[in-house]
Amino acid sequence: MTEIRISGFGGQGVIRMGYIIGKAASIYDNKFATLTQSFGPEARGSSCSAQVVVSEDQVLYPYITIPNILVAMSQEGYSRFESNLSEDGMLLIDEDLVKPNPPRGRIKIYSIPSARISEELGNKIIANIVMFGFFTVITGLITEEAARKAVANSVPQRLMDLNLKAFERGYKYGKEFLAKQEKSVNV
Amino acid sequence: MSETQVIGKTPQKAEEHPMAKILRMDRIPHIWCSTCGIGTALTSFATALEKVNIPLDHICVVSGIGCSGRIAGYVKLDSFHSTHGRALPFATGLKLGNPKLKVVVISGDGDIAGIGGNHLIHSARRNMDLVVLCINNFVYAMTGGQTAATTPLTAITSTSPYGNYERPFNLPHLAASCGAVYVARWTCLHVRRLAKSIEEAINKKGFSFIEIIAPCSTIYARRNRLGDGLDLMKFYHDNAIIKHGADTRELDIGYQDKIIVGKFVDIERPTFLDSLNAWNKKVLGEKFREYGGPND
Amino acid sequence: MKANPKNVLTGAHYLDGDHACSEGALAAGCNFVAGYPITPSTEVVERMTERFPTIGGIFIQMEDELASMAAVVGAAWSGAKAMTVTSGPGFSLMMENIGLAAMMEAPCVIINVQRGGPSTGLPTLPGQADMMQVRWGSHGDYEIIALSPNSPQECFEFTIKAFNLSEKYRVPTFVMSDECVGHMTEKVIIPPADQIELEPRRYTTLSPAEYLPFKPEKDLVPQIIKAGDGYKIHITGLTHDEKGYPVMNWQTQEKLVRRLVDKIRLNQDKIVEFEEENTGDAEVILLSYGISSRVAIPAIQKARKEGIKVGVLRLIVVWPFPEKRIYQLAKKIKAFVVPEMNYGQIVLEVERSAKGQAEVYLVPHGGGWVHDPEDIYKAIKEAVR
Amino acid sequence: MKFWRKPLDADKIQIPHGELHIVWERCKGCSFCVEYCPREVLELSIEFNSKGYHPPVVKKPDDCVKCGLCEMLCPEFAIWVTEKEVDKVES
Repeated sequence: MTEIRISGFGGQGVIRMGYIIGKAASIYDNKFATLTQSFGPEARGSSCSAQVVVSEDQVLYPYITIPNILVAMSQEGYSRFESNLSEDGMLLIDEDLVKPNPPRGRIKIYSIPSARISEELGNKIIANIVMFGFFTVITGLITEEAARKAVANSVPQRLMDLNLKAFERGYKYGKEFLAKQEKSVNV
Repeated sequence: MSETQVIGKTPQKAEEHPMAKILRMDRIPHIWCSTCGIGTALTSFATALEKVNIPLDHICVVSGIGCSGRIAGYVKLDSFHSTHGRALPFATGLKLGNPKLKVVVISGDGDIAGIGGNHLIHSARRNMDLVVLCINNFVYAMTGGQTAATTPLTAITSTSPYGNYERPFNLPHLAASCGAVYVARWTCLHVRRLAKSIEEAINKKGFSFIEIIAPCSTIYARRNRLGDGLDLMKFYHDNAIIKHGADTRELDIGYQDKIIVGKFVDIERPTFLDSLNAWNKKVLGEKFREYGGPND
Repeated sequence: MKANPKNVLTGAHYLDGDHACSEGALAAGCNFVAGYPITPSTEVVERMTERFPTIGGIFIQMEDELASMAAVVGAAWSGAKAMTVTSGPGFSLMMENIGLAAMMEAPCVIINVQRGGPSTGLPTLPGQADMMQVRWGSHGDYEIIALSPNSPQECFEFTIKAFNLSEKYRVPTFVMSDECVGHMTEKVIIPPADQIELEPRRYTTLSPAEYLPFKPEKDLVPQIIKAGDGYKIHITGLTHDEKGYPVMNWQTQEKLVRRLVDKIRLNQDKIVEFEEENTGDAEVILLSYGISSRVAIPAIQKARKEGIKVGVLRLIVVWPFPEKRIYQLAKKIKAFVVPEMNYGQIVLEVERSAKGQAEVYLVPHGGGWVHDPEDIYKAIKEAVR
Repeated sequence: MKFWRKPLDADKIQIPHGELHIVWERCKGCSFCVEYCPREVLELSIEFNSKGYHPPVVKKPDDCVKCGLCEMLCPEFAIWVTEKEVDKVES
């Protein structure tokens, strides 16, 4: 069972990213995935978060307890939720928006300039999809095929190309990130 | 018919009242007091129904609660006696559930302007295709004559024993300013004009509002020492001024003051359903599927 | 009667509980919704407004919840399959006209996505504290049917069930969801239309001259007509005879209200539905409903691992209450453990039904979050000690 | 009916004659019909009906022209008028 929290500020597509992770896992990878989200003023103002539990079996307890993966797309989202991340968890951050402290325990940090990439692609609103492409590679939680299908089937038709492009950029960045890391380990 | 009918003083063989096809004669005599005006208003409604172009099977009556609310029980139509103040939303559901129906709401001032005031303003705003006959007797009569949202200033009621100090609603103005497409006011004495107005309102599409001033002898007239229902009818005779097209801002009713009656508003505006269908057709084109009723 | 394919979104979808309720309603043939926005239920009507225009149906946003419920009763009587959706404060406002629906025997469905209360309480967080209000909230005597889902899949399925039960018994029927289930997104599998069985409305075959709107059939449920069919009926919220005319005396009250109550009570074996597991040799039975029945499973698994014999009775239909089955089980076991997100509602019914034959332990939770399975586990241990 | 001077279209004028029907026991004695009959055809009976009201009686049956106002004003559906015969105008 994997518990994931995605945090950021309103308008970054945090909830949508949680939705796409859950959809990829449950609909296209045939696992079980339960998405819950924080509602209320917090979803409209500064920070918001989505929680996904992905499991081989039915998810009984719907909320996350100690997440294995934290995706932080804002400094506030990082500060608020980092302490709750599992000691051997993965931390995925937007490197321009989040300045992390030195990692605790065996936590590994993976960073991507998702906002910058989305701006390069001409639309800020797809930072979440860039991050999702990155997430797909880094976590290996969902298959590449499921991830692509989930993106394609979760965005409006007119924005599909843009979103798939964003996914590819994030995905490619993730591959390169891992290759670089491997290299540095090998050296 | 077991009752004796009299012509002159000579009993004759029974015949039925010409309104019998619209009234539930098995429930007459009704519960209203002697000289109450609600029965007269009902006769005007029945008279209008004889002339409208809509089959009686498609005309429904919805009432709320109270003396006027009992009208639903006396009409031989699909009729619904709902909860206090909720006649308009009930009628809204009935109408939208089957748009072929013509739904007439007949209820009192307490029901429509008091507890149901919010529904009145919103039904008018939406231009829901309904006819509202609001029988105004200036008090909550069935509960014993408490102050209503229509009680004229200084009038005595059971909850304003020293006289009413709350400003009452000017109902035609309220309905018109909220968007009603047909607004009229008559008294129970103006039976023919009232029947004509009801006929026009039923034949019209959209939110029609007719205020009917009715004598309440047992409660309102007695407590204010105004005599009985006949005295109130005489008062209407002497004090009602017919002024079609009058500015609705000038239709306040003062205690024992002139009452301006007439047809004040008769305009065209798309109804709730017209707007819903037109807009969806425009936006969704071929994909839009209009709801036609329960057999859809 | 099978569902109409045009209404059914067959396939696997990733939906939250509220949207799954909408799809359930559409599959059931719902074509009229009146509602007023209230968190956390609003997503249900939002989806209806998106879907209705392309499949034929009307949504109207009323001015308040009193109006919404009144409109639903009106629409039911003009032949629509009508529904409204609300939560906490809105549910309280609907109570008077829920009584009207019971009295007028209008088939209709009300979805309550429960939140923490009283008053405005916790708009964005769950609760299960309307379970007694749904049963007793309107004035006077009447019976209703209520179901409680614990997943988006069940939100879909139970909404269809609710429509079917409301048609069969001509009674307002409730889906008692909660914020957790309503805002939880999971896979929902919607079967093809020909696999969805619907209960047809019980329209009369009698002529207007023969028809009496409140004359019951054998199962105590009368046949219905719809306004505009030429039957010229009178329907009132007052106590009425079989003709529908108001009659103000105790004999008519006795006949009518007893039937309104008995049509559910005497048919309860057909209505009641629950899941039962390992009750054969159970020492203790975990009895729950809705989201609590789901978060209790880890606790049950843990207790079983330790050799505690835990059975499960999970209510699908909460009202009418399965009192007979609970009494039978009470005679064989030590205790019932009842976790619910309130300070004791359904547990009172369990106590009543057990008639002193077994201990009954409440695991209360004030709402705002779901139970910690650990607390339920502790209660199970306590109960077998 | 007699005119002082015969109208030009006298042969076309038809004045209907009404026949009044009164449901004695249904009446609640409001006297609207008596008060507003334009030809004063009705008067209140001195007798009571079983509810204690004085229903109207027809005082001048020949004068009723079937205008129907009594029927419309009656809150009790207790009085109505049917057509009896039509008079031709005489000079």
